[in-house]
This record gives sequence, structure tokens and C-alpha cells, in this order.
Amino acid sequence: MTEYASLLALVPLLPLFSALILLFSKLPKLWISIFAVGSVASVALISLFFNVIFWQQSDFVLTASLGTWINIAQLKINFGLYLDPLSLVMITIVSGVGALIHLYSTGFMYQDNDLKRYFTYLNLFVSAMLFLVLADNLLLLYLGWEGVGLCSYLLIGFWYQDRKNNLAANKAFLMTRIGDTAMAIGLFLLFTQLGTLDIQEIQIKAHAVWSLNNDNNTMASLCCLLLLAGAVGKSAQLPLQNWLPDAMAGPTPVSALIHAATMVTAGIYLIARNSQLFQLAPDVLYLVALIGTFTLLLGASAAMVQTDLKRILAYSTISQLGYMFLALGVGAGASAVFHLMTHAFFKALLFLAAGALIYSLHHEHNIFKMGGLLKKLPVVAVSFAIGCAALASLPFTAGFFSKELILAQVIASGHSGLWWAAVLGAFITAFYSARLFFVVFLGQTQLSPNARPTKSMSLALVILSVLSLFGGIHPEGLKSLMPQLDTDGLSTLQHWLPIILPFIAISLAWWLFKTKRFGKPVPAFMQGVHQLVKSGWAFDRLYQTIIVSPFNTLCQVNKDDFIDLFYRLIEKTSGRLHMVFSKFQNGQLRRYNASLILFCILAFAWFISGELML
Amino acid sequence: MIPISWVFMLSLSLFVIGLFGVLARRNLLFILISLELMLNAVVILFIAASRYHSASIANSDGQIMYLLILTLAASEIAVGLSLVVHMYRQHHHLDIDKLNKLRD
Amino acid sequence: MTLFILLLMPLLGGLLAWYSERFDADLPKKIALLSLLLCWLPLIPLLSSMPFDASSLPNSQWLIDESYPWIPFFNINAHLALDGLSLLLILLTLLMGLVALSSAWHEITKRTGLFYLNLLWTLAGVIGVFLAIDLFLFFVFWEVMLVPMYFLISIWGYEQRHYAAVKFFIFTQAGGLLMLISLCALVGIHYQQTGILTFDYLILIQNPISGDLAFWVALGFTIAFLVKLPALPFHSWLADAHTQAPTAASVILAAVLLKTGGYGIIRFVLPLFPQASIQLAPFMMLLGVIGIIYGAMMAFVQTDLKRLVAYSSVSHMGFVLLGCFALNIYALQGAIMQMLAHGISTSALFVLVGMIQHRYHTRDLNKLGGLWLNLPKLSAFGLFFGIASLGMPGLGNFVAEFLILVGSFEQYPILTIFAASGLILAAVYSLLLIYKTFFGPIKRPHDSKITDTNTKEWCTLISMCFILIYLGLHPQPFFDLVPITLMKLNFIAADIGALL
Amino acid sequence: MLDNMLNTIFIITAAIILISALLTITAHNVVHALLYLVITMLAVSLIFFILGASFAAALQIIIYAGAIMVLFIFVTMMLHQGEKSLAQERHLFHFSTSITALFLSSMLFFELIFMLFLTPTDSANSRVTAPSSAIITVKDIGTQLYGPYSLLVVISALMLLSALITAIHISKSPVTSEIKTKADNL
Repeated sequence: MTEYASLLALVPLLPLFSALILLFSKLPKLWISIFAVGSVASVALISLFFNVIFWQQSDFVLTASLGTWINIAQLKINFGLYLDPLSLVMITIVSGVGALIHLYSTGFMYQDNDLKRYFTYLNLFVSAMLFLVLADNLLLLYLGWEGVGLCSYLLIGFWYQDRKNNLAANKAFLMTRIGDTAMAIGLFLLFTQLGTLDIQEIQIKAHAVWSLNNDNNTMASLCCLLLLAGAVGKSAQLPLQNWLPDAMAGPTPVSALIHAATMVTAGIYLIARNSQLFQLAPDVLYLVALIGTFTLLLGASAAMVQTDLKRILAYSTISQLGYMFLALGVGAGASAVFHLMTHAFFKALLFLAAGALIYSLHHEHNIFKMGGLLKKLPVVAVSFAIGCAALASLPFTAGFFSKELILAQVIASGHSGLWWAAVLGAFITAFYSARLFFVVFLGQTQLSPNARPTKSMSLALVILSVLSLFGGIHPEGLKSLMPQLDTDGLSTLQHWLPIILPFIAISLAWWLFKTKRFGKPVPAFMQGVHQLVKSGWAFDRLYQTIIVSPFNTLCQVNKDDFIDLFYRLIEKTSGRLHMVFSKFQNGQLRRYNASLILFCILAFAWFISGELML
Repeated sequence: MIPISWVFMLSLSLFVIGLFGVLARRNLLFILISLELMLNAVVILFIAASRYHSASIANSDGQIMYLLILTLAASEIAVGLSLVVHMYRQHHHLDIDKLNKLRD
Repeated sequence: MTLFILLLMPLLGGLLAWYSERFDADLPKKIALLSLLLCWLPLIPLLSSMPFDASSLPNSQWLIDESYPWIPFFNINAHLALDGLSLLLILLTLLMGLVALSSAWHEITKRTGLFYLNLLWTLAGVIGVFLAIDLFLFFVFWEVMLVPMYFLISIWGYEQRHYAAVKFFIFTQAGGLLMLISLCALVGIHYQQTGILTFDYLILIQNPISGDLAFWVALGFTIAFLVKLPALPFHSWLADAHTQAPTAASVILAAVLLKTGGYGIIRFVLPLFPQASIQLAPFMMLLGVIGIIYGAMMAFVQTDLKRLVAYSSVSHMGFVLLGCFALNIYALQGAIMQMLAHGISTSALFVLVGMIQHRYHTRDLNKLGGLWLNLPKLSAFGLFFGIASLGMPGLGNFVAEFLILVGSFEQYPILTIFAASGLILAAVYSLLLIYKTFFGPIKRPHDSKITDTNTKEWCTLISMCFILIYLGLHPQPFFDLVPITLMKLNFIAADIGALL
Repeated sequence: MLDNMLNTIFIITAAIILISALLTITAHNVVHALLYLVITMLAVSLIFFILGASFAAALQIIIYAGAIMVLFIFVTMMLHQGEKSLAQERHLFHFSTSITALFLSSMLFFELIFMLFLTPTDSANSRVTAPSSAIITVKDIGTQLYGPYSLLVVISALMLLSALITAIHISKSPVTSEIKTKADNL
């Protein structure tokens, strides 16, 4: 097995080298794209090669080490890479979808004169993500984690001239940074309790140390809670989710890669990777499921009322991630990762198709201004249709297999309440994806496309469509790694309802589209609710009032440093004292004599009082 | 013989009168005059003290001290008066309060 | 004799530079460059003879130890010694001297000779501080490094340079005097308790003084170093000194002068007063955390670029204070690493601010904006160092902050959580810095004569980038170099994972 | 019999001294003040006679009353202040400005009185007995002067010399000319 170690070592380093080469070189555009796509494509090939070797094997491990990082007393951390079924799936997704998106963006971004900077950031992002996924210890994972956050900040704010993009980038970075700091505290706790940061060792030691007496697995649940906070920050789950819709300010391939396929899935990977640790904290697992459910409902409802094409997809990503968290919460890690894979395919497809749409309709985002584009952009229309079908999890699409599996697992684990919420979420998902498709592609055309998507873009779209249709193969390796619940004890209702629901939702959407009710303003009494849901349940305003503005006013109040004021006060008082004393020097001789005599009187008085005392 | 307390009273009151003169008057000449008074007060005390000293032989220290004070008074008045003349030439008045140029 | 050569080189260089101004205007800077480069000579044999791996740890703590009688009456001798810690800091000093020189190359035009005299004498003072083992000599160098810095700020500074220079001088001088008092008290008590009158650190460390007076002497020393390492109540001189100092002076000030405070705590307070430092630890850690949060909040609202960077170094130095008094091996290594990483990243930021000021003659954030379009290379460096200062993993600051927080978490978890919130605030002001200067719409018409970074500037900045990355990815040689075990620091047993 | 006559003479002269002293300091005209001062001086010399210091009394009349007061009168004549100085004097010295001076000197007076007479004198050194009646002749003073106190003579000679030099220097310097030019162009 070790001869592949050097190959494994290449996986994260290739994109890094190409990023450095791009950074320091002055290549023409063609060469830039060749380097960028080439590096990620070669990593994709390597991961395919690994897939072929370890096809359907469930217990293989491949490790490689790039040298020691920190080695003091008990803190031994090195740049170790660890490949097992879970991380194999992840690197396949990251590099596969990444390569397709790189291919797509060579076409999409070609006329942008900052192509070099774009591809440097994109390659840096892919290498950081690969480090994250392949890290064998939590600190290296944290390095990838922050690197990914940094690259998403840089890419969201890629068109830096526009104030809005920068603010969105800052918001994204800060929100994820809050989660990362919580995760860092989790790391400290883990290190002080277990003495190591190596992921596999943590799982073993955690079981050894904490499962003995179940009273002190409060420490375990504390660690898991902190790690969960990090995951929530990165995967845009309930408390920290309102940065994702604003992150759509970046170029569309970036949204496809980062905010659909790879970065947002890091949180799920973290929980899946530490699944044994999470087993020790059942209450935290239930919390994960709860967060997942609420987020999925929030995302779905918000997506239903959006008008901006990319914000709809952003909210749908949030809700699909909610599904994955729900699966993790009920203990079905494998199905979560499976859904992650299929989601990566069809969400990337949807984003790229949306990108092609925007590219051809010269940067128009509002879906109600588009219409009847079925005939004009056939490739985009077909791929968009497949993507929406997979999103709505119509039968025989990739989305169908993974979502049904999750719903089955939820029922099998006995959380029927969560199941009903998930089914409602699925219904709304189907509804808004159908609404999206009908409004954009059917009806009369308002904007006529002026540029057709280039060959590379169409190629990427085609491949992704194929993957979203037939990518529903459940990777075997995952089953052994994470516990699987048998799903044969379902009642007929629980089995058939999730299959029929998408069709009902689509017909409802068709009926509404036919009666022209989609673009119309909402009736008066519904206006408040509509606005609330449209703004993502007003989390932005909430955080603005309870955190951002108090912090601003607090800092503004103390602008010139009241401690400095204290020292300036000293300076002023000494100045004023000087003025007082100078009054005595006024050059009047008689006044000097008088003070002389006064002093004699006082001296005698003091002497006399001394005498009297005796 | 005159009890010494009387001499004390005399010299003390003379001294205080001289002091009042120095403090109250604003004319430099009058200040010098009251200064003279204060000197005389002191001299009386010196002479009386040596007179009442109970040493067997006659004690003449007081008179010698008188001599010294005399020379002191003479030289002091000489300088004082030349200053007065000088001041009068410059300022044409002898008011001491106006002389506060040293302040700044 | 090598240490004395290392010390005399900048002193003589300074004098020569000053004298040479008479012949030619830009001769002083060449001489200054020459003398700085010559300073590296004494260190070369040392660096080469010590391969960078853990096995070859020198048995005794001191790599070079030289002592000559100076004032025999008080048994004070000019005792200089170099160990891992001071070697690291001296390397940083020399490096930052070169950086300061490069940034002052074109910027300083009037009275260049005197400028380079002050610059080199400050460096000599600092090198002396890092080498001095005799406490009296330490105090002498403590003052020597202060006076030329005062002139640097007050002659070549910007608008309110006199106010800033005087404030800087009074603050550090007050600290220095406090240290003199506690130094004499220390020697006095030591003499009473052991009958040996000595200022020598090595003897003083054999039997540290005990009793409640020791606590007050320790407090005196610590406050003196807190003034220099700007901890919270004494930090207000830093913002003014930095904003009004010329670029070269603020590079030296940020990179090196602040580290003398941290170095003093590690070298003198912790080993000399073991019990007192354990008693002092909780308060100082609290002070550190407040400093982190307070510095970050102050940096967040500044409109002047240099003030923002100055307050950010108050926050970073709060981490160093937290690390020093966490009394455990990770935190101490982290503190030393933070001093190095902060030295490089903040002085790089100052060089950049100097370059921006040199081109646009303003430091006001509201007037700056959209530099990326006109100066892509400069903005790229600005982005890199801004990201470094917020503690991005893979760069030096993160490794330091991580170690400090791990070490202090083990002692006081709650305090560390607040300190960790400092990481978020660091991100807030760093992003603000990057956004306000480099991104956003262009506010000022672009005139063509403003050029991007020239080769000299590009080299200094790129070398600093590589050092930061090297610090971040391969910090091991720096950890091995500092002989924590030999420094007689009695740490609270690091009972990490002792449950197993 | 002789004693109470001496006492009465003493009291009369003391009264004269105090009255003339008061008159000197309250006089508006400088010459009146000087004349009262001369009277004081003569009364003081009488006191010396009563106290048996005949040499001192003689000196007092010759040098103090004779030389110094004459010098004083010379200087006041030289300044020929005339009428306006009288008016000026009246406004320079009147009751309201001297109230603080009066208060201070009276405070000092009572404190000294209190200290000298009312505080309980410790018995050790208050053995003021009747004055020895031996007459002190000028010869005794001479031998004392050139015996133990020879240094005193030298010092007083030096003092007189220095006073002489300063007096000449101050009154000689032609300062008046510069002041005039400056005064004109002000």
C-alpha cells in the first residue's frame, strides 16, 4: 500500500504548486487555464485511480506524511494525510466536480482580465479543501478549514470594485470565523483532555476514557458541541446561515464550487469523520438532527419566495445541507455522505446552468425578467431540467436515491416528528424547483439571450447532467465505516408518500404558473409574512440589532481611548497647578515682606503653642 | 536699677513701630527710616543685655556689638540712599510698588 | 569577544554614518547598510555550527558567554551572554534593521547622517538589551535604546511628533526608573539573604529571593516591562509614537522595541521570582486578555491607518503577555513565536503603510480605497500581511496564537475562551484594514507617476513573506533553539492527558 | 532715692522715643520724619547713659544722629521733591492700605510680649540679678576691641569699604541718558 503514499501526497500539493506557479508567473490566458484545469483534473484522475483500486473495498487505509509541523512535549503534530473510504469519496467529489467547474469557468471567465488571480484563488481553494479532507489530525484539518474560509472570502470579493461584494465577503469570513473559533476551543479542550489531536487516536481514546462512567461524558458532549459549532459555521446551518445567500455576490462558478459542492460540505465531513466521538454524546447528535430539520425548513421556505435566481439556489443548498445534518443527527452518517455526493452533482449542475443563463442574458439575475428560454438555450434548458428533477428527487434521479435513503433512515431511527418535517421540506423543495423551471423556461420570452454558452461550458453541463441522473450509486466503503440502520420495516405510507409528493408539488406549481399567479404581488395580509420569509426569516436584521450595532456604538464611544484621556488629564492638571503657583511671584516687595513677617508670626505661634502644651 | 523687662518692652515696641513703618510706607525713603528705627531697637537690647550680665568683671560686649551695628547701619544707609537717588533719576518717583519689572 | 564586536558594530557604524554626511548626502545610508551587514559576521559561525535539529541541543544554556570587569566596587561586570532566546531576537533585530533601512532609503532626505546614527544606536541598544546578563548593564542598554528613538520620532516624525516623542519618552523612562528601583531592591535583598553583592543574573538565579518583599520587587519589574510591552493601562504611548514616527522608526519600534518587554518578562521576571510570578500569573493573564480585546476594539474604529496597526500590535502583545504568564511550556514557546511572527507581520504592515503614505501623502482610511486597481503588487502584499496579522493557519501568527491558547486553556479555560474571541476581533479589524485600503471603489483620480512597488521594496516584502510562511509551516527549529528546559522555569506540571 | 529718679528719667525718655518713633513713621513730609528720627536717636543715647554705656551714647550722638541723619537730610534735599511729593505721599500712605501692616505688626508685638513675659521661664537661666555697677571705661573697650575682637574691626572696615564702592558705583553710572532716549521713543 505504501507505494501509493507518494501519489496520495501529490493530491493536495498539485493544486498548491499550480496556484504558486500562476501567482508568480506572467502566463497568457490560455496557459493559465491549462495549468489550472490540468492540476485539478490530474488530481481527479488520481482519485479515480484510487477509486478503481479500492473499488467496493470497505476497510482500506492509506497514509502519507509530509513532515513534522509542531513537536513540543506532548503536542506532536505533523502534516499527515489519511485516506479511507470517507475521505476517498470526498476527494473524488472535490476534485471531480472541481475539475468540471474549472473547465466551465475557463469559458465563463475568459473575457475577465483578472483571470490569473481568479484561477490562483480557485486552485488554492481546491488544495486547501483537499488538505482539509485528507488531514489525519485536527490541527491540519483546521489549517485546511481556515484556508478554505480565506479562499471563499477572496473569491466572493473577487470583483472588488463593488462595495456590496466586499461586504458580503467580509460577512462570510466573519461568520465562518466565529464557528472556526468555537471549533478551535473544541480543539484545545480535546487536547487538554485526551493529550492528542490525531483524529483516529481521539476516537479510540475518547471511547477508552469517557465511555467508562457515563457521568463525565459531559466533557464528550462539550467537545462535540464545540466541533458542531464549527460545522454549523462552515456549512451555513441555523444560527450562522445568513452569510450563504449574500455569498452569491461572487462569480457563479465560485458559488457552484464553494457554496454548493465542496466548502459547505466540510461541516458534514467533520461530523462524519468524528462519528465515534459523536456517538458518545447522544444529546448533541439529537441537537444536530434538530438543527438540520429547522435549517431545512427555513431554507426551503425562503427559497420558495425568492426572485433572485442564485439566491433560490443558495437557500436550496442550505435546506439540502439541513437534510444531511438531519441524517447525521439520526446516526445515518453513510446516507448523509451519499446525499452529499449526489447533492454536489445536481447542485453544481444547477449553479452552472444558472451561470450559463446569466452569462447569456448579460448578468440578469431576476427570474421574473426571464421566460420562454426553452427553445433558445436548449442545452442549458435540458441540464437545468435534469438538475431540478434531481433536486426535487423525482424517481430514478440521483437525488431520489439519496433523499429516500435519508427519509427511510429517519423513520428507522424512530424520529417520526422529524420525518414529517423532512417530508414537508421535500414537498416544498419540489414545489420551488418546479416554480423555478417553469418561470425561467416556459411562458413568453422577455429577454433574448445575446451570447451562447461556449463549448467548455456545455461540456461541463453535459457531464454533470449525466452524473446527476446516474450518479446514485451508493459507495460501498461508507457502509462499513458508519453504522447503517436496516430500512425494511417501513409501512407502505412511509414508503410511498415521499415518492408521490414531488409529483403533487409539480402539478401545484404548474397550476399556479398556468393561472399567472407567480409573479404577482402577494395579497395585503400576507405581505408581512412574505417579506419575513423572503429575507431569510430576518436573521440579518436580528444579528444587526443584537450584535453588530451594539459593538459599533461601544467602539465608537471609546474612539479616543479613555485611558489615554486619563494621561492627558494628568498633563492638564500639572499645567493648571503651575499657573496657580506663579501667582505668588508678582514682584511686589511689600508683599514679600508681608509674607516674611507672616511666617515669623506663624513660627512664633507654633512655638507658643508648643510652650503652652507643656 | 531699671528692671530689664522695661528695656525689653521699650526695644520691642520700637522694633514693632519700625516694622510697621517698613510694611506700611510705600516711599523708599520712609522704608529706610523705619529700618533705622528697627536697628536702634536692637542696639538698645544689646547694650542692656551686656549691662545686666552678672559676670564679675564689667562686660563690654554689648558696646562692641553696638560698634559693629553702627558700621552696618552706616554702610547700609549709604547703599540705600544711593539706590534711592538712582531710582529717583530713573523713575522720577519713589513708589516701591511700581518697581516690579523683575517679575517676568 | 564576538558579542562585543556585535555590539560595537552598529555604534561605530552610526558614528561613521553621521560623520560621513559631510562628504556626500547619501553616503550615510550606504555605511549604515554596510555596518548592519557586518553585524551578521559574528553570528555566522554560530548559526552554521548548530544544525537545525533537536539532537544537537547544547548542554549548557549559554551559546557564548563573555564577562569583563567594569565597576569592581559594586561587583558589576560587563557580562554579555547569548542563548537561544536572545539569538532569535537578535536575528529579528538585525533583520528588521535591514527592513527599516530599506524603507528609509528614499523616504529620509534631510539630515540623513544623524538619522542613521540614531537608527543604528537604537539597534545597538536593543542588541545590548538582549545580550546583557548583568542587570546593571541591562538597565544601561535599556536607557541607551530609548534616547535615539526619541530623536528619531521628534525630528523626522509627522504632524504632532513632539507630543508623541515626549509621551513615548516619559512613559518608558518612568518604566525604566521603576525597574532601576526594583533592580536595586533585588540586589539589596539578595545581598541580605546570601551575603553576595552581585548584579549578575546567573548568580541571582541560583537562589531567588523569597518573602513578601520579593512580590513587590517582581511587581516592579513586571510593570516596567508591561510599559514597554504595551499592556493595557500603559499602552497609550504606542498609538501616538507609531502614528507620528517615520516608517523606519515605527518598523524598529514595532518589531523590536516591543519585544524587549516580552523578553524581559521571560528572562528576568519568571526565573528570578518563581513564587511571585505564580501569584502574579492570574492578574497578568487577565490583563493580557483585556489587552487583546481592548486593542482589537480600539483598532476597529480608527480612521488613521497607522493607529489601526498600532492598536492591533497592542492586541497581539496581549497574547504574548497571556502566553508568558500561563506558566506552561506550550504557552511560553507560543509567546516567543508570537514575538517573532508579530515582529515581522506588523513591521511589514508598517512598511506598506509607509509606502502608501510616500505615494499618496495620506494615512486616512476614508481617503484611501481601491488601491488594488492601481497598485496590484503592493495591495497583494497588503492582503497577505493583513491575513497574516489575523492569524491565518500556515503563517507564523497562527502557530503562536494556537500554542498560547492551548497552554493557557490548560490553566484557565474561561479566560482562554475570551482570548479566543480576540481571534474573531482580529479578523474584524484586519478585514477592515484590507477592505478600506485595497478594495472598494477608487476614490482618487489615478495619476500615472504613482508607481507600483519597485524592486527594492518588492524584495524586502517578499523575503518577509517567505519568513512568515517558513515560521508557519516549519517552526520546529525555533522551538528547539529556545532551551526552555534549561531556563530554570518551574512550570506548573503540564498534566495534559494525564488521565491516561 | 537715686534709683527711682533714674527710673522716672528712663520712663520719660522711653515715652519720648516711642512717641517720636510713631511720629516719624506717620509723618507725610520726609523732613519732619527725619527730624523726629533725630529726636529718637538722641533719646536712645540718653538711654545708653542711663544704662551706663557712656561710650556707646557718645557714639550714638556723634555718628548715628550726627553723620547718618545728616546724610539722610542731604539726600532728601538733593531729590528736591517739592509740593507734588507731599500730595503724592498723602495718597500713597493712608489708613486703608496699611491695615494689613498694622494687623501683622500688632500680631507680632503681642506674640513677642507673650513669649517674653507670660511664658513660664524655666528657673535655670533666669538669674537676672541686679546689674553690676562697675563702670566700663573706653580703655576697657579699646583693650577688648584689639584683643579678642580684633577680627570684628577688620570685618567692619571691610564692610565700610564695600559700602563705599557700591555707593559710588551706583550713583556714578550715567544711566539717566539711556533711559531718556528710550523714554522718548516709547
